[in-house]
Amino acid sequence: MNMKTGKPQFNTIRLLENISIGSAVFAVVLCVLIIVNYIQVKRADPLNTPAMSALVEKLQNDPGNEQIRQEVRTLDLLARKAFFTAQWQVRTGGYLLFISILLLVSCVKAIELMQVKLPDAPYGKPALFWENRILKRRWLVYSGAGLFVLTLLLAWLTHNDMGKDLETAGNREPQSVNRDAGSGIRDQGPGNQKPAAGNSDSVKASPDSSSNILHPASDYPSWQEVKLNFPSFRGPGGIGITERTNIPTSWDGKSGKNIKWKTAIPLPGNNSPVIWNDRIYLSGASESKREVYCIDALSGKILWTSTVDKIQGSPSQVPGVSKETGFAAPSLTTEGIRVYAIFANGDLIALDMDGKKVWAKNLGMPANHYGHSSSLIMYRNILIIQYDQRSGPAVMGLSGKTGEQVWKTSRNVKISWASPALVNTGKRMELLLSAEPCVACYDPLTGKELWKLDCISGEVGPSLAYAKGIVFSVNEYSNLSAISTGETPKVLWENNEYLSDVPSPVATDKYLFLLTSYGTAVCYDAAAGTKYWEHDFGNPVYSSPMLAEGRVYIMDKKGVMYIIKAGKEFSMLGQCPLGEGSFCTPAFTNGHIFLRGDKNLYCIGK
Amino acid sequence: MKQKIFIVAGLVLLMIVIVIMLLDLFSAKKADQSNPYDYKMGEIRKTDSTHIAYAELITIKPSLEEIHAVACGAGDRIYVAGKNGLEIFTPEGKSDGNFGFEGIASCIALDKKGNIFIGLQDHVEIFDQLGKPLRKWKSFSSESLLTSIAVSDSYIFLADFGKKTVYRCMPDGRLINRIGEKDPEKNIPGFIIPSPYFDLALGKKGELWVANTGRHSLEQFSNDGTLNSAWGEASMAIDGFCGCCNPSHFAILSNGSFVTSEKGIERVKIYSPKGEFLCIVAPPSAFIEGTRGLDLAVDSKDRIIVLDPEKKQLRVFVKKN
Amino acid sequence: MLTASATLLSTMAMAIQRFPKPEFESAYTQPQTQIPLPRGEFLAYLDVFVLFASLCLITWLVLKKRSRFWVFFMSLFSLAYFGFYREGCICSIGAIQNVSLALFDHSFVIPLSVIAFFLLPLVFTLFYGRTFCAGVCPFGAFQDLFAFKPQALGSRLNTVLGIIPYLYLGLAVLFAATGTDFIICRYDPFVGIFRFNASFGMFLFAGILLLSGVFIARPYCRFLCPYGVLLNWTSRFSRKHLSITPKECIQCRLCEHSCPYDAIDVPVTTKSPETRPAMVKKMMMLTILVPFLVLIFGYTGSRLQETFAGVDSRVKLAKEVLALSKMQDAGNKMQDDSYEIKAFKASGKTESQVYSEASAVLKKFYVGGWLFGGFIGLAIALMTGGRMLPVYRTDYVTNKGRCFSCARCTDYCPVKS
Amino acid sequence: MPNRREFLNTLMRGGILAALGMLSGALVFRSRDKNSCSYGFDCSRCSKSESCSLPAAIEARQTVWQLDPAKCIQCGRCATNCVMSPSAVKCTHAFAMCGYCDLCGGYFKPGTKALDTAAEHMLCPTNALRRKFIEDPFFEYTIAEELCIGCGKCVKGCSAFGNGSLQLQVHHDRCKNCNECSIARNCPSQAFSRVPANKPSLLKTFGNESPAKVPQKGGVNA
Repeated sequence: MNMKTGKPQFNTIRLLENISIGSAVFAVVLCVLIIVNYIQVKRADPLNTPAMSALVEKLQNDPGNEQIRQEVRTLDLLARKAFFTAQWQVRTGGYLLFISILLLVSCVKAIELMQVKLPDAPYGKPALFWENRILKRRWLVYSGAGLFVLTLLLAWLTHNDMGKDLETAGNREPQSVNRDAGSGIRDQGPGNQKPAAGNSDSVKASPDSSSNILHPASDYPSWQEVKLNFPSFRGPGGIGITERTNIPTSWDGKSGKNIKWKTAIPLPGNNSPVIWNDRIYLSGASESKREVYCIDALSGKILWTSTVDKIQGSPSQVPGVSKETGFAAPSLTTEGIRVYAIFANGDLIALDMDGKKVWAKNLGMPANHYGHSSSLIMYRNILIIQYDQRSGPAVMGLSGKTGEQVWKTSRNVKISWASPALVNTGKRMELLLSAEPCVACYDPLTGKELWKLDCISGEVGPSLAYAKGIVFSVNEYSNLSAISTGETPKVLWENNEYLSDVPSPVATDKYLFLLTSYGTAVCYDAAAGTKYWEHDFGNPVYSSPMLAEGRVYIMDKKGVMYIIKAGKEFSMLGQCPLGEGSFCTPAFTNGHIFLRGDKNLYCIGK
Repeated sequence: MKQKIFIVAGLVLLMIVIVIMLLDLFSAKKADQSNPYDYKMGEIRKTDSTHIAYAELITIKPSLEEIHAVACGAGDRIYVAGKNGLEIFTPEGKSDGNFGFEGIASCIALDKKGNIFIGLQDHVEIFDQLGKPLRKWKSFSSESLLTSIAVSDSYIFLADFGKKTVYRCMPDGRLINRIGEKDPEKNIPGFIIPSPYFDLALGKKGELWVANTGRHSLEQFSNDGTLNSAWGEASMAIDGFCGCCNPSHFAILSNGSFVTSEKGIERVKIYSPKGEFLCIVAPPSAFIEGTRGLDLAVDSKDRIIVLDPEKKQLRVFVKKN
Repeated sequence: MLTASATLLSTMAMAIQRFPKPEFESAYTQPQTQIPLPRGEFLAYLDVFVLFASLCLITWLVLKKRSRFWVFFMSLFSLAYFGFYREGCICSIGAIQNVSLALFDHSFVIPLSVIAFFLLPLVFTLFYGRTFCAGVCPFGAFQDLFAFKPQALGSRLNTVLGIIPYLYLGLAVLFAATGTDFIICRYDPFVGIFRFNASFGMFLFAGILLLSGVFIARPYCRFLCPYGVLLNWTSRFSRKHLSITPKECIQCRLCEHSCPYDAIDVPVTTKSPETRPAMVKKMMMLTILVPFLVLIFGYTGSRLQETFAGVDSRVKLAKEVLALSKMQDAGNKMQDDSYEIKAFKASGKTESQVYSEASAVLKKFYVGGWLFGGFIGLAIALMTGGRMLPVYRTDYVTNKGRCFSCARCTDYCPVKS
Repeated sequence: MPNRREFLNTLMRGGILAALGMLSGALVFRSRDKNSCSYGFDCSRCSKSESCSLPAAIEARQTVWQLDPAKCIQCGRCATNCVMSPSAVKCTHAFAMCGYCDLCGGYFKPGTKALDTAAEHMLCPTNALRRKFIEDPFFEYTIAEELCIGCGKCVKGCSAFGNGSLQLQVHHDRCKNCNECSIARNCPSQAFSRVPANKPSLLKTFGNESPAKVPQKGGVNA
C-alpha cells in the first residue's frame, strides 16, 4: 500500500480533505433539517387535526350538506399528502445524510491510509510508570468509594418496603379493582370471551365471595379454589359431587387397561383419597402404628410418609374397632396449606405440605364401639370435626394454623359414623350433620346451630346428600327424608322402601340416587320423591357413589365400578373391575379417577 | 490544551449517553397512555338522556341456570324460559310457579288458553299452565334453531335461524307454508340473518312482523308470504340499528309502535308504527358491555319486560310520567 | 349451522362465534389469510458459519499478516454483513442476555446459533486475543471508522471509566436472569442505523455516541461493552496475542503513541519506589479486605432491590394496582383506567395473584442485588490488586486485556520480519 | 519466571475453556431436558397446553415474536412502539371469521349513516382497510398492508360490533425479530411472546381455515 512506498500525493490529499469538509458541513445541515422536519411532523399529526374532526362533526350534524362533505374530502387528501411528503422528506434526508457521512468517512480513511502519520517520537521521557500506577490505584479506590457512597445514598433514599406493602395488600383480598371487571371484558377481540374468574364470582355475588371481604383470604383458598380440588371425603363440601371433567368410563384392573399406575399403601385404612393439586393424601393405621401418606398424582410415587406418634395425651390402649371400620376410617382434609388427619384413638394431626408436623393433639379416646369414622372437612381456615360419641358428642371448629379451638357446639345426639357436609345454599354456607335423632345445620364459621329437624334414628352411617336447597338424609331401619333447608326447614317427602346403612346418597337438581348396602341403586325425583327406577347390582356396596359429568360412579365391595347415567331412565354406561376389593370412595381430578383398594391406590386415566 | 478540550468534549458526550440510559432505565414514569388511534367506545355508548322516556320499575331474578326467552300471559303474568325449565312470575315479580323440562328453551309464547309453546332448538313442545306436557312436535330439521315463536288465534309462527325462514304452522305442528324466502318475482329480498337472533312478532291486528337483521329492517308479511312493508335503517346513531345485524329482538305495543333491542350497542328503543324513532327505553349504560339476546315482552299495560341474560334478570320498564 | 345453534346454547360460545360465514350465491371464493413466515432456520446457521470464517480470517490477518490495511477492509466486510445486511441483531454482545436467561429460565429456548455467537469469539480470544473486536464485531468496526481525532485519555481516566462495563455487565445479567428486560438490546446504539429505521431517539443516541467517538476512539467498546469485559479477561490468558514487533523490540518508541485506545504498555525496568515488604503488606491487606468489599457492595446492591425491580413490568403493574385499590378504598373514583389496568381487568387475574407475582420478582432482585453488588465489589478489588503485582518488562507490548488487535501499532514498528 | 507465568496462563486457559464447555453443554441440553416441563411434555396432563409453546419451540430451537389477539386490548402501542416505522405489527384479516357485514364496525366511523367509501366515514387513519361489494348485502374487506400501521382501531371496532375477524399480528417479513421486542416490553396485556418459528401465527380462526404461510426472507436472529 502506498504509505509504505512513502511519497504522499499532497494534492490528492488536499482534494480529499476538501471533500470531507464539504460533506461534513452538508451532513450537519441535513441533520438540522431532518430534526426540524421531525419536530414539525411530531407537533401536528396530519391524520387527526382538530380542523378535520371539527368538519366531520359538522357533517354528522347535517349529513345533507354536500359542501362540507367536499371540504372534508379535500382536507383529508391534503392531510394524507402532507403526511406522506413529510415521511418522504425524512427518508430521503436520511439517505442523503448517510451518503454524505459515508463520503466523509471514506475520505478521511483514504487520507489516513495514504498519508503516513509520522510518529511524534522521540519526545521527553516515557510516562512515569510507577507514579501512574499508584495514582491509578488511588483513583480506583476513590471511585469505588464514590460508587459505594452514591449507591448507598440512593438505597437509603428509595422507599424500601414495597415487599411489605405487597404482602399486606395480598392479604386483604377484596377484589376491589377487579370488582367491575364485568364491563370492558368483551371488547377485547376474539377468543377472550371467557369471563374472568375474579369477575365471574363478582357478577353473581355468591355469599362466599361477598363475605370474602370480611375475612382475610390470605390463609385459606376461596371456595372456587376448593371446588377445583378434591379436598375431603366425597369431594368438595362432602356431598358426593365433583365438577371435574373428562372422567374415564372404562378400565380393567387385571389387564391394566387405563390403569395409569398403582401403588401399594403400607398400612391399611378405609379412608378415601383426598387431593390438592397434584398430590393425594391418605392415611393408614394398625393397632400400634399410624401413618399419613402423600402421593404424587402423576407418577404414583409416595412423596412422603409421616408417622403419627409422640402426641401427648394419646391413649396407650388400643381403641376397640370393628374390622369393617378399622383404625383409619376418617378421610383426611386439606386447604392446600396443611393436611389434617384423625385416627380411631382420637389422635388429630396437622402436617405441612412436606409432611412436617405443624401441630397435633388428642381429642380423647372416642367412646365408639365400631370405631370413629367421621371424616374431617375444612371451611376457610377452620378445621371442622364431627365428634359424635357416647360421652359428650360435639362438633368443633379448630384453627387450621394452630389447632386452637375456634368454636365447639355440644350436640344432644347418639353416636354417628356419618361425615359432615358443607353446602352453599346461595344465601349462606351451611354445615350439615346427621345423627340420631336429627339432621342439624350449623354456621361453619361460628358453630351456631341454625336449625335441626328430628327425622332420623339408629346408628347413622350414611352421610347427607344435598342439591338445590334440599338435604337428603337416610339410615337403615329409619327412613329416607328430603328436607328443604333454609330459615324454616321442613320435610318435603319421606320414604323407607330402600335404605342404606353405609353408602351415602347423592343428588342432582332433579334426581336423588340412593344406594343400599346390599347393592341396590334407586333413583327418586329429588323434589317429589317419586321413584323413577331401581337396579340391583347383586354385590354389597360400602363405598359411597360419586356424581361426575352426569354419571354416577358406584363401586361395590369387590371393587367393580358401575357407571350409570344420572337420568330418569336406568342405563349402565360401564362396569369396570378393579381386581381388588374396596371400601373407599373414589376421588377425581380432570381426566383421572383415584381408587383405594384394600391394599393399593390406583390411578385411572384415559 | 487543544487535546484537553477534545477529551472533555468526548467525555461529556459519553456521560450524556450513560445518563440517558440510566434515567430511561430507572425512571419510575408510567407508560405513555396517550393513544392517537383510540377508538372511543364510550362516545358511542353515550346517549342523550333526554331521549330516555322509560324507567326501570322492578327487577326479577329467576333461579334458572340460563334464561333465554320471556313472554307475557293472561293476567300479565311473566313467563321466562331457559335451561331445563320455566318460571312464572306475577306482574309484581313474585314467583308464581315453575316447572322443568329437558333442553334449552330458545323461545316461548302463550296461546289464549294459556298453554305454553316452547321452542327447544329444533322442535316445539307445548305444556299446560302447570307444566304438564301436552304435545311435542317433531323436529323441523337437524339444522333448525328456532329463535322466535308467535301464536295467533289459528296459527303458530316460528322463526328458524338455521333455515333462515319463517314457518306458519297449525297448532298440531303441521307446516302450512314458509314465509320470507328470497323470491325476486314477489320482490322479497330474503332474510340475511348473520347471527342467531331472528325475531318475529304479531301486531295487534295479528299481522306478522319479522326482523331481517342483516338488512337492519323489520318486514311485514301477510300469511301467504307477500311482503307488504318494511322499515329500518343501519346506523350506529340512536335512530338506526347498529352493528352487523339488528334489531336482535322486538315487540309491539298496544298502539302498534315497536320496541326494539340491539346488541353491539346494547339499547332498547321505541319506534312509531311507521318506523320513526320515538324514544329510548334503556340506554347502553344500563347493560353490561357485550350483552346479547335482550329478549322483549310487552304486557297489557304496555310495560316492557327486558330479559337480561348477562345479569340473569327480568327488568320491567314503565313510562316515566 | 350446527356451530351457529351451538352459539345460542351458551353466551360464552356465542361470543366466540357471533355469526358464521355467509353462504354466497355469486361465484365468490373467499381469499385465504396470508401469514408471512420468518426466514428459514438454516440461514441462522449460515450466519454462524460466516462468523467462524471471518474469525479465522481476521485472526490470520492480525497475527500472521500483521497488516492494518487488510484488517481495516476485513472490518468493513463485517460491518457490511453483520451490520448492514444482517442488521446488527445477530450479536455476541446481546447473546449474553439470552445465555443468562436460558440458565435461569428453563422454558426459555435458546437457539443453538445464539450459543455459537456467544461462545465462538470467547474461544478465539482465549487463544489469539481480541481479534473479534479487531474486525468482526460490527459495532467496533463502525466506531473505528469515526475515530477521527483519537485522544490519549491517560491512565487514570482509563482505569476509572473501565469500571463502567462491569456495572453494565452486572445489570445486563441481573435483568436478563430475572426475565425482566434485555437492556443491552434496549440500549443498542447502532442497530437503528444498520436498519435505516428506528425511532428518532435511537438515532440521536447513536449520533451522540459516534460524536464522542470522534475524540474517544471506540467509546462503546472501551467504556460500555459488557461483552468486552468477558473478552478482556479471556484475552489476558490468550496463548498467542498480537505483538507490536515481530521480533525483538529496539526501544525506538515509535509506536508509543500509535494506539488510539491507550492499550500499549511501556517498558518497566526501574524498580518500584514502594518496597517489596510494603507491597506484600498492602496485598495482604487487600486480600483481607476483599470479602468485606464484596459484602458491603452486596449489601448496597440488595438495598437497591426496589430500584431494580421497578424496571420489571410485573412489579410496575402490581404498584399500579396497589395504588388503584388504595384509591378505591379511599372512596374516590379513578378518572379512567390506564391500559395496564384495563388489560389486568380483562385478564381476570386476581389482585393477590399480581401481588404475589410481584413479590416473587422482588425477592429475586433481593438475591440478585446481593450478587450484583458483590460482583462489583470483587471487580474493583481485583482491579486494585492487579495494580499491585510486581511488573518488569523491557519491551513495548500490547496490553493483552485492552488491546483490540487492530494492528495499527504494527505499521509503526520499523522492525520487519 | 516467564515459564511460571506461561504455566499459570495455560492453567487458566484450560480452566476457562472447561468452564465454557460446561456452560455450552448446560445450555444445549438444559431446555431439552424433561424437567424443564413439570409434566415431562405430556401436554394431556398440563392445564396450560394452549398457551405453552415449549415442546414445539424445542424442536424449532428458533423462536419469533408474535402477539396473541385474545389478549390484545388495542392500546395502539403496536403502532407507536415498534422499532420499525411503520410498525411490523399489522392488521390481518381472518376471512373465515368475517361476516361480510355492510355496516362494518371496523370500517366505518361510529355514527356513520351513509355506508359509502367516502373519506369522512373511514375509521382507518391511513385508509388501509378496503371495502369491495360482492353480492347483496355482502362486502369483502381487505387490508392494504403497505398502508397499515397496526394501530388496531379497526380491530377494536370489529371485535365490538362484528366477529373480531380483524386481528393484529406481527408480520415476519417486516419484523426484525429483535432480541427483545420493544412492543412486548410496553404491551400492557403481555400479549407478546416468543413462539416457535415454524408456527409463527397466533391468528384466531374458528378452525375453519388455517392461514396460508408465505415463506420469505426476514431474519431469525439472536
